Amino acid sequence: MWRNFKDSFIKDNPVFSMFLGLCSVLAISTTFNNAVGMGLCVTIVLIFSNVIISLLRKLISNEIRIPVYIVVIASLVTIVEMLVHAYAPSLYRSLGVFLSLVVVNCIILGRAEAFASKNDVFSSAADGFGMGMAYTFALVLISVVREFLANGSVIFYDPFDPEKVIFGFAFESLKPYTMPLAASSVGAFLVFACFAAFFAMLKNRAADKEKEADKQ
Amino acid sequence: MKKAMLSVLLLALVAALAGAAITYVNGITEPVIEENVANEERENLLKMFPDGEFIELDGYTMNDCILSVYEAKDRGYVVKAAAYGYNTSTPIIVLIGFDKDGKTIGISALQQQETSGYGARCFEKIFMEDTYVNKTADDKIDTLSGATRTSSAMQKIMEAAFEAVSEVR
Amino acid sequence: MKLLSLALAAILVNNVVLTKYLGLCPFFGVSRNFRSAIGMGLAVTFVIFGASLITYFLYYLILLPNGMEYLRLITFILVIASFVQLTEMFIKKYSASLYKTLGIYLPLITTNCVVLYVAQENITMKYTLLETCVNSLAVPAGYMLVLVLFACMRERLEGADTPRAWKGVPIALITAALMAMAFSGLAGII
Amino acid sequence: MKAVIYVVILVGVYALAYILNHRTKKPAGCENLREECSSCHIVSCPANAVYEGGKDRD
Repeated sequence: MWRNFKDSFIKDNPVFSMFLGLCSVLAISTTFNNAVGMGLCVTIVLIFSNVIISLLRKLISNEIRIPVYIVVIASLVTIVEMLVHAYAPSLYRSLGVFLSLVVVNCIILGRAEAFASKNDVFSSAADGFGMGMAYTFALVLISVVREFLANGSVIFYDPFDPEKVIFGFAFESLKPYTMPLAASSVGAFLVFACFAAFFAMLKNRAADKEKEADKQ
Repeated sequence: MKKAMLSVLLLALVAALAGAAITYVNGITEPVIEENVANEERENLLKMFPDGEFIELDGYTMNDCILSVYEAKDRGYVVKAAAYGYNTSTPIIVLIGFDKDGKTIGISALQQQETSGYGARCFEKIFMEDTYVNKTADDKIDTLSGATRTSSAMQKIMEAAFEAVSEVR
Repeated sequence: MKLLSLALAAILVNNVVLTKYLGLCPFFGVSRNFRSAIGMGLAVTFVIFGASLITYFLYYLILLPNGMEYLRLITFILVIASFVQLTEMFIKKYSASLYKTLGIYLPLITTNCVVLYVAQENITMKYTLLETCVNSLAVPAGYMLVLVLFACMRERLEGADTPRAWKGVPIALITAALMAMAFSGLAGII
Repeated sequence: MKAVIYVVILVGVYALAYILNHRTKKPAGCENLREECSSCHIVSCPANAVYEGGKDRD
């Protein structure tokens, strides 16, 4: 169980190695707070959609499986969007249009098609959770780097009432050396490129090791 | 042929369930959202005139800058206005407080995402205090070098606000 | 005059890929060569224009009067998806040559963030019908412009000897970053 | 209540378009139209690896 969990985090992390859901990753990762909020929303939608789709998998005929997936995912996202709009308004304002763009997030439709439509309910839910956490992990990783570069501090405040700061660290001495570029779109592409290259390097190294092992 | 019928029926059922679920959740969240917006509005107004009661007025000519005008009972007026500065995707929304004879007594930016270090300097306390506060309709509002796009948007907002207040008074 | 500045802004200044990170999933996948970039661009332009007009009318004629704004997201998705299916069907029936260039990209567009973004933006920015048409043509035009520029650069990139880890998408991201920098220089024109 | 009918009609239109589209045969000569874009894993794109394996499913 741990083996495939580590795999989905590092080796075939949906964001870094399969480049799914890029639209929201780059846009949302300006602050750590947004990243965690978005990650949770995607994870919730992913788990529920996987569960519902794996429940229906025997009934849906092959002809209409994509329409059913789209309807299920769209209604789940609408419901999550409404709940966030009502109970976490500050998170809703900072995520903005990207909360409703989760519907076309390639990860959710991808997992529904590739995994949920073939496995039983429990493993689909676990897979949804795993993929969601991998997505959040990638998002948080990038957002910590970008927020730190952009304003020298990372703060995480409670989404339900923005004043209460849960934890945060700031390096006052670094404040004059912040790079606002990191928060802009240029910075997003650069930081993501470095992470993607880093993970590609990890993958290449693992592949080379396997090749050596086979040669012996 | 039967299988096709079954799947179409199932799809209709899924659609119906989806529609019902959304409507149900909307039933719960709609009032909460409205209430949030309402008391957020009140909070901003109270920041301008502590414990004044506000009535919304609409005696002013509509223009795309002014969002709403409130009158604080025999204490003055509050104008909520918006314009696009440098950032053309998120507008600047500002709340301006006027006393009874149309002099600005306070200003607060509700929403602005101008570029930090340039446009955002318009919204620093000191700059806002001396350029926008206790000005009357005929004073000239000056702009801030290095933040021309943002300060000219603010100029547009101030002119529209003065005009609206003069009409309402 | 306002329409021209709206169109110019949508194409150059707030370019949907470089400043709003939308449509990246297919952007890195498809823009391998020039011809496929043009094919993708045309397909996206057609779908966005058609779908956002339909969603505009559906929203203002059915959703608003009956007070069902909360259904806007599911309407957008379903309209875009069915529009894509219908266009694919027509192209299949009537012109084999067009299907050769566009056929592969049409199903891809249903999961494209740009289409949904434009439909949503037309409503949140409260555009009039004319502005919606202009916006629905300008944004995909900007998308296509960046896609085609990127495809040309990508062909040169294949030749360059980038380090092994950076091959493929990472180096494409760096190129996109440089393009974003170039496009942000245009910010002051409107 | 109106919402439910509205959604059902909308989904019906989409399903109809979906089925109609899958019933119309591809024009001659471009059955195996395949674009070698390998890096994105969008599942609904027919060029995706998922379709390779699941050829019989469709």
